Amino acid sequence: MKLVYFSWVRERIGKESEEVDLPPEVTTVAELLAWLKTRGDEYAAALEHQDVIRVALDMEHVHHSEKLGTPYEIALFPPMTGG
Amino acid sequence: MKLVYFSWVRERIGKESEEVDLPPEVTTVAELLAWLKTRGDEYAAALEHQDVIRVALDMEHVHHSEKLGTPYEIALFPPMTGG
Amino acid sequence: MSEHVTPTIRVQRADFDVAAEIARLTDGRGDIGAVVTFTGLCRDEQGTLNALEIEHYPGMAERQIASVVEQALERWPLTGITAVHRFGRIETGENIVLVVTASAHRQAAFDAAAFVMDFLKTKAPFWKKEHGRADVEGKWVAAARADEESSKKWT
Amino acid sequence: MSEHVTPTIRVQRADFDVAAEIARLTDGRGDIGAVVTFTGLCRDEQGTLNALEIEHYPGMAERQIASVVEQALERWPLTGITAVHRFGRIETGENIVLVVTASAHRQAAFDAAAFVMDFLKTKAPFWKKEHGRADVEGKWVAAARADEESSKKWT
Repeated sequence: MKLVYFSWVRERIGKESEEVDLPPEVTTVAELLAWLKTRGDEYAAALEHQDVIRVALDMEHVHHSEKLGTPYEIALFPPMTGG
Repeated sequence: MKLVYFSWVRERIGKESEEVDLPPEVTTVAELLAWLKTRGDEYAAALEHQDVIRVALDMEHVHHSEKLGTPYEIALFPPMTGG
Repeated sequence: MSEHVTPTIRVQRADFDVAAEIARLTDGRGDIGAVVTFTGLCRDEQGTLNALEIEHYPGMAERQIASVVEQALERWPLTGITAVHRFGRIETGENIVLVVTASAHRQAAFDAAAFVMDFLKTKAPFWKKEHGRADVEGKWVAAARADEESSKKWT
Repeated sequence: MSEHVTPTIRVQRADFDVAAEIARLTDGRGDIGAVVTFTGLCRDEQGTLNALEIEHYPGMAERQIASVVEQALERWPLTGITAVHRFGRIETGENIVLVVTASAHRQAAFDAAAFVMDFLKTKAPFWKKEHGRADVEGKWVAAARADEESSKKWT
């Protein structure tokens, strides 16, 4: 599974993207975030306030309760500040 | 007293402006319009629908009930269609 | 609400340059977050219209626009405002009127520009005469009740 | 509500040209009565800000802008719409974002432009980092609750 990170999520995790193998029990967005936080201090720091993290599956915003399915790309980022 | 006319008021009366001597009993805008209508068919045609005629005293919009006072210039015109 | 703003008001026969008017409000400044422009153009009314002839009351036209602009400056925190209205013959597709507003915040810029346009329609002494495709005498545009209503929503 | 409109959506590092974008929507047409432009600029925040660095999610940024623009086209009778968002380093006073709307009627042009801006703020994947005057590490701009509220007023 390809994960991509933006803004301070990217900075805190320390990489722009990575390939990960998800354990089979991780099936929702919320479960993905919880699992990522166990991967190291940098993940725990990036995802500390889990509720504010926005997630897009193949460039579509989803709620944290959403099933992951089999997307090509999962993006994690803070609230947007464009315009 | 200088009168100026615009748009179809100007066209119907047939002149852009004129100097008139107002009779002393003409003291309000409404009285001015009523008096002008007696000056000829072209005035009667221009001011037929007296309520829609807009009047400005020295470039300030006024209600028909307003006293004329002694303005330098009185303008008569239809509702505006700028913008 | 706006401080130290000198509005630009022009009533002119010539066309205007939107980019130049934006630059006049923004050049060399760092306090502007939003610029809104409104340009009104001459429609051809499904091919029935060839041109407009716009008559105005010189002096009063500038005064009325300035009065509307002053109200906008009191109501919203603007850093600059420009209003230009053309007169004379205007072909279809050509510009008629321009309002430019600049502010730190987008909502003020949007609202002030819409406000000025709504009031220009009903308060500024301009009159449009329509010239059709044929060589017949033009027809004066009637004032729209909708425009009167639009100007009332701001009170 | 809009018929046969192909929107222009661009996400780019380079600046944009407001006059050229207006011309792209209006040239050779007689059915446009109103053009509204919104330009968002980089403020200096009372001299504390030197520049913004704007990060974006390529692909999704264009998609989200296109989605907002499509909603505007369904909601208002527009004859054309353009949205351009810059990324990369943007100095104070420079342009960040442009929305241009064209319509037969002024209210549709105003409302559609304001709607697109309100939604771009909260739905398009861009993030601003502030670079101050000093040579210190920049700070990410926090999302404003006011922007979230502005996007809700259209529902």
